Amino acid sequence: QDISFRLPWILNVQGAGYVMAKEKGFYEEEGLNVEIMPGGPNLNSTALVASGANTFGSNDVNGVIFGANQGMDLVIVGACFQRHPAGVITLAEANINEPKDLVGKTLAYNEGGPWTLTQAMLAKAGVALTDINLVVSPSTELLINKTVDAKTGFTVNEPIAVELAGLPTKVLLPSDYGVNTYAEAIFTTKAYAEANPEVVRKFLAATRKGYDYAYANQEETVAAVVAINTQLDPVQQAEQLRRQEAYVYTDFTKANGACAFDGAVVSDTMDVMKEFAGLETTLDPATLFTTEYLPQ
Amino acid sequence: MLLDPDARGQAGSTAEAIGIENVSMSFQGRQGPVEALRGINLTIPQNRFISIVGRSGCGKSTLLRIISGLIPQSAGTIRVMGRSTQDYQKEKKFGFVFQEASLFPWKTARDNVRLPLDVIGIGTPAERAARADDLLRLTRLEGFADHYPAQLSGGMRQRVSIARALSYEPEILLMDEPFGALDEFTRREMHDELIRIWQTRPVTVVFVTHSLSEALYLSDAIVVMAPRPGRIKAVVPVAHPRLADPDMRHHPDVIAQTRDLERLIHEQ
Amino acid sequence: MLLDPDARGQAGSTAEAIGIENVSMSFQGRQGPVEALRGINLTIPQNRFISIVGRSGCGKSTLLRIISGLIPQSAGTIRVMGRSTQDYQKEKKFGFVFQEASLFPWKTARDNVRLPLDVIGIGTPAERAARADDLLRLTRLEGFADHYPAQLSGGMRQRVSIARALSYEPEILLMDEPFGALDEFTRREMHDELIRIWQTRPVTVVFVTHSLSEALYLSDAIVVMAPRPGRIKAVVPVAHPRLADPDMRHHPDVIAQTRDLERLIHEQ
Amino acid sequence: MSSDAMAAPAASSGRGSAALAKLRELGPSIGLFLLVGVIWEASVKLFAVPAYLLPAPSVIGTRMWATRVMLWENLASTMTAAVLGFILGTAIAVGLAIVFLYSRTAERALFPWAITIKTIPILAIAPLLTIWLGFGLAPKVAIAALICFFPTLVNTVKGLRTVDRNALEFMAVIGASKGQTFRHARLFAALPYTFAAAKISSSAAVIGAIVAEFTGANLGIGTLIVTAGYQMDSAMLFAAIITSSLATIVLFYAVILLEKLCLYWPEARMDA
Amino acid sequence: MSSDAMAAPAASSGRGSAALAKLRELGPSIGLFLLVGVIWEASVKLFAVPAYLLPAPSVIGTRMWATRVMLWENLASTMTAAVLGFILGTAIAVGLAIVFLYSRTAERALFPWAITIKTIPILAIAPLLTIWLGFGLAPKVAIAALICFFPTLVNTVKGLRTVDRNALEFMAVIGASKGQTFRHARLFAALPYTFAAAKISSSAAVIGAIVAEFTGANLGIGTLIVTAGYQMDSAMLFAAIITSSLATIVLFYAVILLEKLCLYWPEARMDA
Ligand SMILES: Nc1ncnc2c1ncn2[C@@H]1O[C@H](COP(=O)(O)OP(=O)(O)OP(=O)(O)O)[C@@H](O)[C@H]1O
Ligand SMILES: Nc1ncnc2c1ncn2[C@@H]1O[C@H](COP(=O)(O)OP(=O)(O)OP(=O)(O)O)[C@@H](O)[C@H]1O
Ligand SMILES: Cc1ncc(C[n+]2csc(CCO)c2C)c(N)n1
Ligand SMILES: [Mg+2]
Ligand SMILES: [Mg+2]
Repeated sequence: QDISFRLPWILNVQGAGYVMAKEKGFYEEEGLNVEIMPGGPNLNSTALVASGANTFGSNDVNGVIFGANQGMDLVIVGACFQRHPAGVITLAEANINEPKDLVGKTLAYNEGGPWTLTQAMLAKAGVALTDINLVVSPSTELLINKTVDAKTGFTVNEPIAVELAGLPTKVLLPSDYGVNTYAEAIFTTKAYAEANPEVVRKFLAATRKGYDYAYANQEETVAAVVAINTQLDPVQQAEQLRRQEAYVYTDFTKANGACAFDGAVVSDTMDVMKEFAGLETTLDPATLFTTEYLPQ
Repeated sequence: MLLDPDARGQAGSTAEAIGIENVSMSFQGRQGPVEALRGINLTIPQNRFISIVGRSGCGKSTLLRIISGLIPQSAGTIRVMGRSTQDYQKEKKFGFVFQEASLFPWKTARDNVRLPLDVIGIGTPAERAARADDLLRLTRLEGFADHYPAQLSGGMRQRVSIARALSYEPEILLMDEPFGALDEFTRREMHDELIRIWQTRPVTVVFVTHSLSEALYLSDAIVVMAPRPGRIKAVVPVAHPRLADPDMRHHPDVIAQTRDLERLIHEQ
Repeated sequence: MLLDPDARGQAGSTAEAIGIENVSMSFQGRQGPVEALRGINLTIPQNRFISIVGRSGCGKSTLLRIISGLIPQSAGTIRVMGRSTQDYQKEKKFGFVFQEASLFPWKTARDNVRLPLDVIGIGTPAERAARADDLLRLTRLEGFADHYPAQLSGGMRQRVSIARALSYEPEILLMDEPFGALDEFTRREMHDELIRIWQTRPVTVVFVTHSLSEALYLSDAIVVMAPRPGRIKAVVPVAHPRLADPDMRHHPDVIAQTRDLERLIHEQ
Repeated sequence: MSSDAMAAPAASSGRGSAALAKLRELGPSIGLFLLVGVIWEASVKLFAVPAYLLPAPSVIGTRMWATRVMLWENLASTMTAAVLGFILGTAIAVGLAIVFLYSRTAERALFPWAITIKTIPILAIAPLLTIWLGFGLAPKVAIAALICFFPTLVNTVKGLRTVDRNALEFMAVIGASKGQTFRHARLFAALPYTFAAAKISSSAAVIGAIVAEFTGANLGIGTLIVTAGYQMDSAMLFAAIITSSLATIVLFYAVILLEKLCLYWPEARMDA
Repeated sequence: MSSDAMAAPAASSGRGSAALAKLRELGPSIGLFLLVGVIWEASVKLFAVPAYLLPAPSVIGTRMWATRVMLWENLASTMTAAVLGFILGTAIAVGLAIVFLYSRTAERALFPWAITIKTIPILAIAPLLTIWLGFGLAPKVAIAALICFFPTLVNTVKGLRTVDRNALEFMAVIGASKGQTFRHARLFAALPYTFAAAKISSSAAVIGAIVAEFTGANLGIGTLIVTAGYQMDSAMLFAAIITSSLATIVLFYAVILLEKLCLYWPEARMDA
């Protein structure tokens, strides 16, 4: 069975679980021939799956919601990043320990998931955006340069570079302030899932084994990932993989297995998106996911 | 107007080469139609050398372009060697030499000369090259077959242009101010060259110029045109026989005739 | 060589306008230096009309450009109205008319004529405009002051060019084949125009041409140059007085002199 | 007779009013635009193409109307940056061209840099620009200017050097200063070349501003495009692109109008 | 005398060997490149600018050497797409220009589309192109081609129409067919114009390919730039940009070489 899988980002340790499932022959054992394809800053894994170009994809759950809202026939079948690593990255010296410390500070943001979640966090913490000095830029360099005190971004990789530059960082995670959402989720089209329930099941089962193997054998995993994408820096990758572990393995997944989920937060996510990401929808959250293909 | 066949010592058949009857031409200009030619009647016998003179804008080029079939006349008929212009054009081709040699800068002298042979499809490629070399010899350009136009002087370019027009052996050679861009000295050399070539082969030449001395030096007869509307004012047989002696330019007969022609052109 | 001041009926001072002593010029060419001029000696008295003739490349333009100070000679000295070329250029300015009118297409006829006045800073703006209009009248272009060069015929453009050169009242007018681009009829009109203007004001004219008839018709004396290296072969006073009668072109004296000059130019 | 040579003479062309001629000229393009629109609409409807792959023109149009105020605000921001960048880039290019005119050494030293700049993918260095230039208008203007810069420089250098030699010699003969020669001769000789480049770079400037907005801005067509991408809202994406395209075409024609005003003398215009 | 007019005559220029002349020509640019490099290096060292903000040239150079194999592989991928796109875009532009030559209606209908395409920020539609065209070489080539297309079209149309009228009339007089007229006259008349555009679009093609790689690719300078951004690796970012710039300059000179071969006759070349 030939299957293609679209990553949400360039191939790096973020996709470690899939890479190791393939490397270690877990997909093959299930009779699946999986091609793992990289995404990029400008590539949309949801549209590629919806249009049939790829069988499975992974993306931020809010990406799947936006896609479904555009009429894509998508369904989430697994959620591997249980918490979202997006949030606010700050310089330690700015001494920002909770959202209200951002008042009067300069925060760089750019459009996208981290900004949506950050707005939700600030709202929950009762911090008005007008009390923060907001600038727009994706550049982490701004933080190193101390042009800004904080920026929105992905806390599993962006702080590494800042720290390698000799500047200790702190992060504010929306998930610590009651903003609950998955990050990376595995999805396919409803039509495909209904027609090929066994394939979906096998894919998820093998992927879980891949995740477990990857986080249990981090050195080997980094080596495998860097061997595929030689552009990557192994030191950085190892550190990122280490930081990711807490997002993949929560109490829930430790109990139910990697990528397992109950879908409870999908509805919360939609509420956040309605309020902070301009989502206008009449979608029923319950139609967006199913747990029926998860390995038992 | 019929050119007097015996106006000049030169022996020649009286058979008609070009017959122009009541030809008119008007262009669609910005401010209404421009009458470039009105009621042109002219018969040119075979193997004559005819010049057309007249002030700028009197329709000399237009007449030549109509004869050659480049543009269709608005009214009237033209016979060329007994055929219609279009038929003649298809079967036999005119020789045409333009003001400013208009060679193809990307072709060597030889390739420029053989271009019509290639296009028409005369002979084998080897024969065409040989014929081009013959013509370059005739026009005294032996050593320059592989030169590009930009590597030739103005006079040499004009000679290539003439060789090109002769390459497919036209019976009729139309020349539109071919020497206008040359300096006086080179021009005189070209005159003698042209007469030499014309004497070596039977060909009817229609030569447009605005230089009277050139017209008088070269032709059997001169057609004087007047502008607005373009029309034929007179057809004047050349009084004094042409010779390869440059001093002939200053013969009293020539001077008298120049004066007459000047008056003819200048009076409205 | 000193031009004979009495070669022609025209009364004129014998004071020197331009004195050229032993001037040589060589250019740095691709294949070594090109000797454009060698040992030129020439004295031109004031208010004469001098023509320079010779085959292409004999250094006519180069000589004119050296006189005007556009390029520095390699050797020798030049005096202009008793000064060095550079000083004269700074204080008085030459009048210069180029082949192909070389007007500024973005300026009207009037603005082209007043350009030198604006640049040199003569008079008030109103005076300059008035002076430009005067000169346009002199060159018979009354109605065309507000026309752009592209809206004028070749002859009219050349007249604007002459008006421009006269606007700052130069004592010396240098003209480099100014009528080369005109047809013969327009050219003759320009000849008569130029003579008329020259007669109305004291000015020394140095006129480059490759037309002998033009040189003979216009000048007091003709400087014949020869090429490789560019040098003066002869200075010939014009034998027959110039008149505004076009028939004078065919006067036997003129014809005889033409023949002599031709021989002079053609012999190496 | 071959009709190939007849393009130029255009003899005996039928008469017709100016309006009719205009229609004949615009007819095919309007016709094709309509045709493409109809086929697009019909095939989207017929094959039920999902909007995320290709929204129907009617959907895009409806969206443009519904969001017209927002489109307008964002467009204004982008076009402000684009026009400022266009003016700045053109001014620097013309200034540098003048420096090159009078200093061969400067030209030899700086021209390779101009070529090198042209080979840099601007998007790659856009994130660094906020560090160097700060936020807001400045980096947008800078990128728009950078993108306009090269063609205008090349063309203006060429234009300044193509002045008729006789014209320069005449200025020399009457003892004109460099400034006077420039003002009366070179400036006008260069204008047609500068405008030929300006026509090209006007659209490049808008794209430059949009690219700058991709990497960080709170207003502008670029942010609309980023947001539409984030929300996978193809109709909005197309609405934003069409809006900026229309504005770019307007800018293009504005430059052509300015050119007509500046190149007032006959036979001045070069066709781009 | 004003020296302003002296550019052209170049009288009495000092003698000197060809090598010396070449050195004088290249000297200033090499000198400035070295100077900028030294100042850059020194100020990075002096002010201890962190590599993340601006890496020193020595650091970039070391990195380029260390990663030369990877740089080469990625460059090869980008340049393959760029060159194919360049060839394709040029071919389509020339083909369309020929269509325009023989059909005014086609020109009137299609030319506004060509202008419209030029006003679209390609990056914005790149994600859609990947969906429409698939993954891998195709969208890279398509974007490179799209970006090359417009200037070549405009210039070739102009070139094909500028053939000397006398040349066309001569072809008509000898009864040449359209094909013959094209082959012997128009083709060569258009070539200098086409090459003038090709020189410009060669660098645009590389940038187009890189932009396409931004949207997701396995290999290519664009992916190096994205990865460098993701890892905050400024030295790698500069290494990638410098590598592609050098390759673009090589491509530029390759086109110039090809031009010299194609425009073999004297006085053929137009300076871009
Ligand atoms: N294609 C055209 N469209 C409109 N008018 C034209 C066209 N060709 C020529 N004319 C007009 O027809 C008249 C005759 O032009 P033609 O070129 O035949 O003159 P000519 O005698 O050859 O002049 P010249 O000596 O300047 O070459 C002129 O008034 C000219 O403006
Ligand atoms: N700038 C230059 N560099 C090198 N050689 C030059 C330059 N200007 C002129 N020459 C050479 O000097 C010689 C004289 O040229 P010049 O232009 O003075 O001749 P001319 O008599 O005016 O010719 P024409 O009648 O063709 O205008 C020629 O051999 C020419 O090639
Ligand atoms: C600058 C930057 N942008 C996006 C990502 C990709 N990424 C990292 S974590 C995450 C959420 C996982 O679902 C995603 C999409 C990145 N690494 N760095
Ligand atoms: Mg004519
Ligand atoms: Mg000369």
